[in-house]
Amino acid sequence: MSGYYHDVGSKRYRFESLKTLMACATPERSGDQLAGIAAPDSETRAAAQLALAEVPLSRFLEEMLVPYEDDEITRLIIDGHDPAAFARVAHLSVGEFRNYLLSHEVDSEVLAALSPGLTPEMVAAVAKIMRLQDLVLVGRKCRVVTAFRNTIGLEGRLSTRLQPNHPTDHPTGIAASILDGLLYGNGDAVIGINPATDNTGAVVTLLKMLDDIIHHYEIPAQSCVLTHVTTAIEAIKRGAPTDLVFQSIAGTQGANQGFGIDLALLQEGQDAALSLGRGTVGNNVMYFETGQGSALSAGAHHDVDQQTLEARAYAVARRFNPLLVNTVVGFIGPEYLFNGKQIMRAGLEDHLCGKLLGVPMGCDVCYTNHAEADQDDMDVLLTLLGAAGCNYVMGIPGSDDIMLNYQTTSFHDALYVREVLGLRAAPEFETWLETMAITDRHGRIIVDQSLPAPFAHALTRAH
Amino acid sequence: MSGYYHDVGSKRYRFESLKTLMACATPERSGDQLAGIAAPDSETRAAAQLALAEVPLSRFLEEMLVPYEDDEITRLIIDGHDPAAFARVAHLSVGEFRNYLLSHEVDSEVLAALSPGLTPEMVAAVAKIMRLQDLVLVGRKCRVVTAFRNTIGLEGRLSTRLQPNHPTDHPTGIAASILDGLLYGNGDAVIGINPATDNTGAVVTLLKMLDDIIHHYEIPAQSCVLTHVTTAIEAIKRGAPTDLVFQSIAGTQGANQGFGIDLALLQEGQDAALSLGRGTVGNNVMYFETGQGSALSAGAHHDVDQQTLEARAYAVARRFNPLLVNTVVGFIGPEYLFNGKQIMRAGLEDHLCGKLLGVPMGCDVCYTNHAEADQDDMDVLLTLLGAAGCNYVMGIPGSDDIMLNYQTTSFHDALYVREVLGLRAAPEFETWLETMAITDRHGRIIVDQSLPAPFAHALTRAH
Amino acid sequence: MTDRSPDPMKTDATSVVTTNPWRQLSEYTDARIGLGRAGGSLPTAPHLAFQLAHAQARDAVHLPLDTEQMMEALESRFESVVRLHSRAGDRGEYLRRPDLGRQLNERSLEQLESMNVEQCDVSIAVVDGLSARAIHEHAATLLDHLVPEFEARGWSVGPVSLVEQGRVAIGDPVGEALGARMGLVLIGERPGLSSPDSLGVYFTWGPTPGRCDSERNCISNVRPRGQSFDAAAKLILYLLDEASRREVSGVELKDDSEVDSELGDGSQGNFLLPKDQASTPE
Amino acid sequence: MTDRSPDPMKTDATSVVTTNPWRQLSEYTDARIGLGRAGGSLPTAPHLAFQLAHAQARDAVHLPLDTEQMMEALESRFESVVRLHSRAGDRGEYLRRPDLGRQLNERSLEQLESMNVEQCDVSIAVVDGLSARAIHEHAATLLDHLVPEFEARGWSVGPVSLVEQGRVAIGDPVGEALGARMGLVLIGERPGLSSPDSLGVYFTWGPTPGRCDSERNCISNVRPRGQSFDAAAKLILYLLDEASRREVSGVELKDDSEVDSELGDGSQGNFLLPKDQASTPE
Ligand code: B12
Ligand code: B12
Repeated sequence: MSGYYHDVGSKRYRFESLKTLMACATPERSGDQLAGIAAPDSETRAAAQLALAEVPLSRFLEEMLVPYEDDEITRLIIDGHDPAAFARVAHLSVGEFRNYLLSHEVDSEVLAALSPGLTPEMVAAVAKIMRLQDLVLVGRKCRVVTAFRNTIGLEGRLSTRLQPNHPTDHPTGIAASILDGLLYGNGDAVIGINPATDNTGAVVTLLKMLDDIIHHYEIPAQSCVLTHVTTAIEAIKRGAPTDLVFQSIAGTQGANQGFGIDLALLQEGQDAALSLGRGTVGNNVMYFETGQGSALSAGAHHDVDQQTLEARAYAVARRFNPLLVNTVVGFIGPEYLFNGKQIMRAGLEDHLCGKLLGVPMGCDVCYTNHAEADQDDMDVLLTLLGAAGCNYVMGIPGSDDIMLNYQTTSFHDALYVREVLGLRAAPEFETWLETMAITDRHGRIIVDQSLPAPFAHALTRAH
Repeated sequence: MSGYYHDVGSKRYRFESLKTLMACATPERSGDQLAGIAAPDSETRAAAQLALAEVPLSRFLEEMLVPYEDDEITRLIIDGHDPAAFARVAHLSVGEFRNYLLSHEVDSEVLAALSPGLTPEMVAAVAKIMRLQDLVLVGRKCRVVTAFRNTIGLEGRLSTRLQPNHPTDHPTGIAASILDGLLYGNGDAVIGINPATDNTGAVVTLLKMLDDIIHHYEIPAQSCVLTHVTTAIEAIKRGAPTDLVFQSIAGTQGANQGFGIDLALLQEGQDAALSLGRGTVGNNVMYFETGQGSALSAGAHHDVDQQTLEARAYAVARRFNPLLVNTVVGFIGPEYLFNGKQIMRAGLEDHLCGKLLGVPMGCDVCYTNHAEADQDDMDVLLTLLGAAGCNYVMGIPGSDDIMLNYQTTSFHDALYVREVLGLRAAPEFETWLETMAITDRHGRIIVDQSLPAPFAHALTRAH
Repeated sequence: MTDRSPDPMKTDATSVVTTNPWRQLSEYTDARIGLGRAGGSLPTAPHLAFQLAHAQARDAVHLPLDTEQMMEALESRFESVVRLHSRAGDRGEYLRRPDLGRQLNERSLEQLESMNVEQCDVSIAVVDGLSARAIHEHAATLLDHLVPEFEARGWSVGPVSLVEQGRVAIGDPVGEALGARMGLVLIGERPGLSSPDSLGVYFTWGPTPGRCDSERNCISNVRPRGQSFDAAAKLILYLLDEASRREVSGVELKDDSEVDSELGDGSQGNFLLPKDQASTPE
Repeated sequence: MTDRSPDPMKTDATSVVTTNPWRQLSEYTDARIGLGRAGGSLPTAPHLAFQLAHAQARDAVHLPLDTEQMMEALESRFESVVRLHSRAGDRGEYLRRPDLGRQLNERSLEQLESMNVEQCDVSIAVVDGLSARAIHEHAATLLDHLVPEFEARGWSVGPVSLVEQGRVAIGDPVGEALGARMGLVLIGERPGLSSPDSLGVYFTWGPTPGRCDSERNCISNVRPRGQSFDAAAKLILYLLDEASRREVSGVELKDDSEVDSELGDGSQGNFLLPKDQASTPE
């Protein structure tokens, strides 16, 4: 049988399979500990990283971590692999690949050309042996640009999803949060509601409401109701004005089963959305969310570490040319990412892996109240993601999602990171913000007591 | 007696003095726990922050945290306070002061004019109620520019101290590290050796060697041997070519006594250095290092929290118009800053407090092997400090100080943060780097197998 | 500042804070809207209010289930109530080991077996989950809305279980041991910053260990400032009725009940749109 | 890659890494110079070597003092050896509570008292500090360089203490209990990435609790790849001789000994300067 090892002094560390090696090479993470596959101590981890650095990238095309026969995502990855694109790096080991990615010669174009040749396992492997600064440096070289009613992911831009959730899907409550977000310059990635219920009629109502708002204010942005893909398909059948179809996805067939989906169903969702032809500047119609730990949570992780499985979810995503993909990195809880430190690293790994695979990555910079994390940790991750060229983050009133019960980035947070790193909103949306006198030409908010006329008018209707 | 309180529901949190209130309002920190003055739980901490936000800034001129009678630093702070400069914010509470600092109207000029009116306790207080993003946002608005043989602290610049330490002060070993650093574009803040011994003769030899190197290669930079100020004074007496006089300083008279210094001795040091008139573009001749925990370590902390005492050290520093001041933030160990999270926050607090007080802050982004921290944590702090406009960081071969036994930022790290945030070296040094063909005009290192002539030549002498 | 009472909003009274006129809309939502800004940043008062809320929410996670009070409340309502425990020993283990929170410990399994319940229509598990407060405050009320309706339908309700340190899937072994056709779990959702008391209800047709989440339905955010007990109860009954008919639950059982009145009510509808354009249900 | 032996430097063999010709200078220093670069970043091989070294250095902090071996080594050299312990119970407490590491526990105080040593010239404390390895590997050797010289000067050497979980200042109560004129502490310095075995020596005139660090002198980095035992011993003797004469230690007792030969030797001097300009001591 094949095996991997590294000698430290007189001690030989052995790893029986690529899957074990990958798990042991992963920086400390509660989810892998929960799965019983994490490195037992830091010397073992360092040895695994040294051994992993020696593994040729081509090895990942030979030794599957999740069996080809059992898993449609493995089949998607292998059958869809582009050997021509891969040729450029086919001779490299994981360690050499890291050097290659960091070298000045490798720029956005090179990386874009390379991406069809990369598999999730390869990018997961190289991320494991990277420091945070590497994740940032390489991440910012990747550009994945998508478009629907505006253009997302351009260099020097950072968009936000306006997330106006409400525990009863109350229209006035939702509208209040939308107003708040728009007047704080948020919403260019999408105005996206997580509905509290799974009721199809309610979903249709919300879709109609968002569509009306976008058209009434002529906002160059798209909307989404983040319901299950089956509900979205049903809503489209009922004639709901649907911009984007949403779905949570994971990196194994089994985990997706747990979500009640498979590739065929996602295809159906994409076809349904495309059939409406609602995009103006582009036709990326899918919105996916992911997050380390979901496969293990569904008991469908095949003893593969959660970071690798997360990268596999991006292979699912890229199949459907999504407008938006984001890792909801601290969303589930401490059983998968214990504290701020683990959340930060996971967020940056996910961003890099998604981008290398050609996926338009955003990140829900977030945490729950049962995790060991706080606002300071979020400031760190947000700043680093901004530096890493992340496509978008969430925006919510005062960081508090009153329906999903977790904390994510606020509208103000987006202003912070744009200010500090000189980032701007999507170009079409930026123009709208200026026209509406919400921001000045530096992108700073200028709204004060007297609101832009259409919104001032709206406010009078609230009573 | 006076007192402070905040009500949470039906519970009243009481804080008997400003000093208790300040300690309880400090984010979790092992040093304050060691001192027995930290908030017992997070609700108490939040209550203390709410109460502290209500305290008028002027209160800090009335209620001393360290008694005026007992402590020459308190006297320095109070006697040197500039009421005219303070007038602008005299009516504000700590919480309002935070808002003021964040407002768009308050820019570099306003802050520079304000600084003589601020006391360490005021800036420590406002830092306590700030999130990391606030520390970054306000930090980057402050500009403290100093000069000797080059200009440090200009906007968009980040300098480095080249730190070529060696456990026996071996000249060849030290020279090897200097070569390494220069060819990686480091050293504009200072080429500064911590000598392993305290021997005056050795210190003189090292000073002469650094002076020779700087003149031979015409490097627009300054040198320093970080010995005790008394040794430096003695060396100057013996005619050693001394650019900067170094000293570790702390925030109480007692702690400085533990370091074997007082204000008079520092004055003597500054006078000695100034007498040499060696600066070309400026005459800032002092180099100070500080770090949270040193006062407690000396048992001279007066039950004041370590972040406040650290800010008081900057009051000592600003008295002597230093070229460089840096907080050696993770240097001492886990008893004062337990893990990466505490180190990060302390680094950003210190940077902000120093800058607000008008001190040219750098930061030794570092950790020891007995702390819970790693390279990822350093990447975070380095990136955030870069965003916050920090004047300089350390640069050492491969992050490993083989004499002081700790890890700080490497030469490569400086390249990372310059690349990602578009920062550049001090202008005079930047020109030198380009002239020597060490960097291209984007500041990227271009040195490969063939070295710049003078250094290629030197290398032949090494054998 | 000697002993004077602090007023949290006072901090922002100064001119450097830009307030937001739409703050008034907060009567329609608990979302933290209209907080104003200092530059582009959160002003001090809402920032510190957040810090306090976070400290409190973290405490809420660790509040233990008051089993005495809850046993009393349940026993006063139901003939047969049983107190169970997952395999997760304490809160620390519970947080790190959700797998253990999904299984009953030995003793609990024995207890259930010793009850000798061959079968029943509905098994009900009341589970602390991540918020004991949700259980303390809302579980009994919701059951009062539900159980009479179950009985009206002639369904037999198994012994009611009160489970400590449990996850959603713990309803599966409970339901199986009681031979239940349908399993209902009332569980404390993770506490939010503004909602420490949110109750989730999960419904599974044919509960048995191994069921996955796509085979369940969920009614979430049940609490006074979220889904009302009335609306939640209606929806649960709708789902159970449909499930009884079609013998499935989960993604195959879509919620196609009439939309809850709140959403469809044009009069309190969406002020962002002119009245004639305000959304109404299809 | 089935079972082939990995070569750590091979990773960088590819053209994307720029190597540094001055790497050869690493024969003069353990500093991590000439590591090369990938773009502007650390190449994979030195990056991962660092990660491994960090894992090992962290372990070094937690390596316990081998008291048996050390007691043997000391007892074979000295008449009177005593095993003491600070007030810090274990490593976790030691790391968080330096105050406890500066004090002797009750038992240790009693032990010292029961020895009935009225006074002595030099008290010697061998203390684990942050690196037991430094003590295991170098303490005895350094003492072999020192003690004969002390005896040659006619100084009485008190019982030698071996102290667990101690800090530098623990030499003060030890010295006081033994009525020592001069206190010497040999202590494990915090382990560096490339120096897990560094010994520090601290000298205090008139050791007694309450002394501050400015009243001590320090000789640091004593280890084979740092200050040689010989050089360190010479310096220590210089300081003790001067102290005996002037009755002080610390900042008032400057090290004005002849510069250690290494520094002054022009021949192996500084290659950065032309030979005629190479630094020589004043
Ligand atoms: C955490 C969470 C998740 C996690 C669950 C993983 C995990 N290990 O915790 C992830 C991110 C994977 C997730 C995914 C989805 N979720 Co979810 N989730 C939540 C959340 C925020 C908290 C749940 C909680 O506190 N549970 C209590 C703890 C103590 O129990 P637990 O055993 O640890 O948690 C289990 C359940 O929460 C369950 N679960 C999570 N989501 C859902 C959704 C459904 C429909 C079901 C049946 C079960 C389920 O998964 C966990 C593991 O078994 C709730 C919102 C809320 N306020 O409650 C939404 C919520 C329950 N989820 C929701 C939805 C829609 C989904 C998705 C269907 C989204 C999609 N389009 O794909 C998917 C699919 C879930 C599935 N497996 O079938 C809705 C349900 C709406 C409804 N009334 O049906 C909610 C209310 C949020 C919302 N409005 O969007 N979710
Ligand atoms: C940590 C440290 C400090 C910390 C000490 C605080 C603390 N709580 O640990 C701080 C940053 C405050 C510090 C300050 C200084 N230090 Co110092 N420090 C060290 C370091 C890196 C590690 C020491 C160690 O591991 N000790 C072992 C642990 C187990 O013992 P401990 O009881 O926890 O530590 C005590 C001693 O380390 C002592 N201490 C620390 N530095 C010094 C310096 C002198 C001269 C003395 C007598 C004692 C002393 O302070 C600690 C608390 O009591 C060493 C380098 C090394 N490789 O050892 C330099 C080192 C000992 N320090 C040195 C110097 C020069 C200084 C300063 C004099 C610098 C200055 N110009 O002001 C000041 C003053 C110190 C004083 N109090 O008098 C030199 C000593 C050179 C020499 N041969 O005399 C060293 C060798 C490094 C160097 N070459 O620059 N230092």
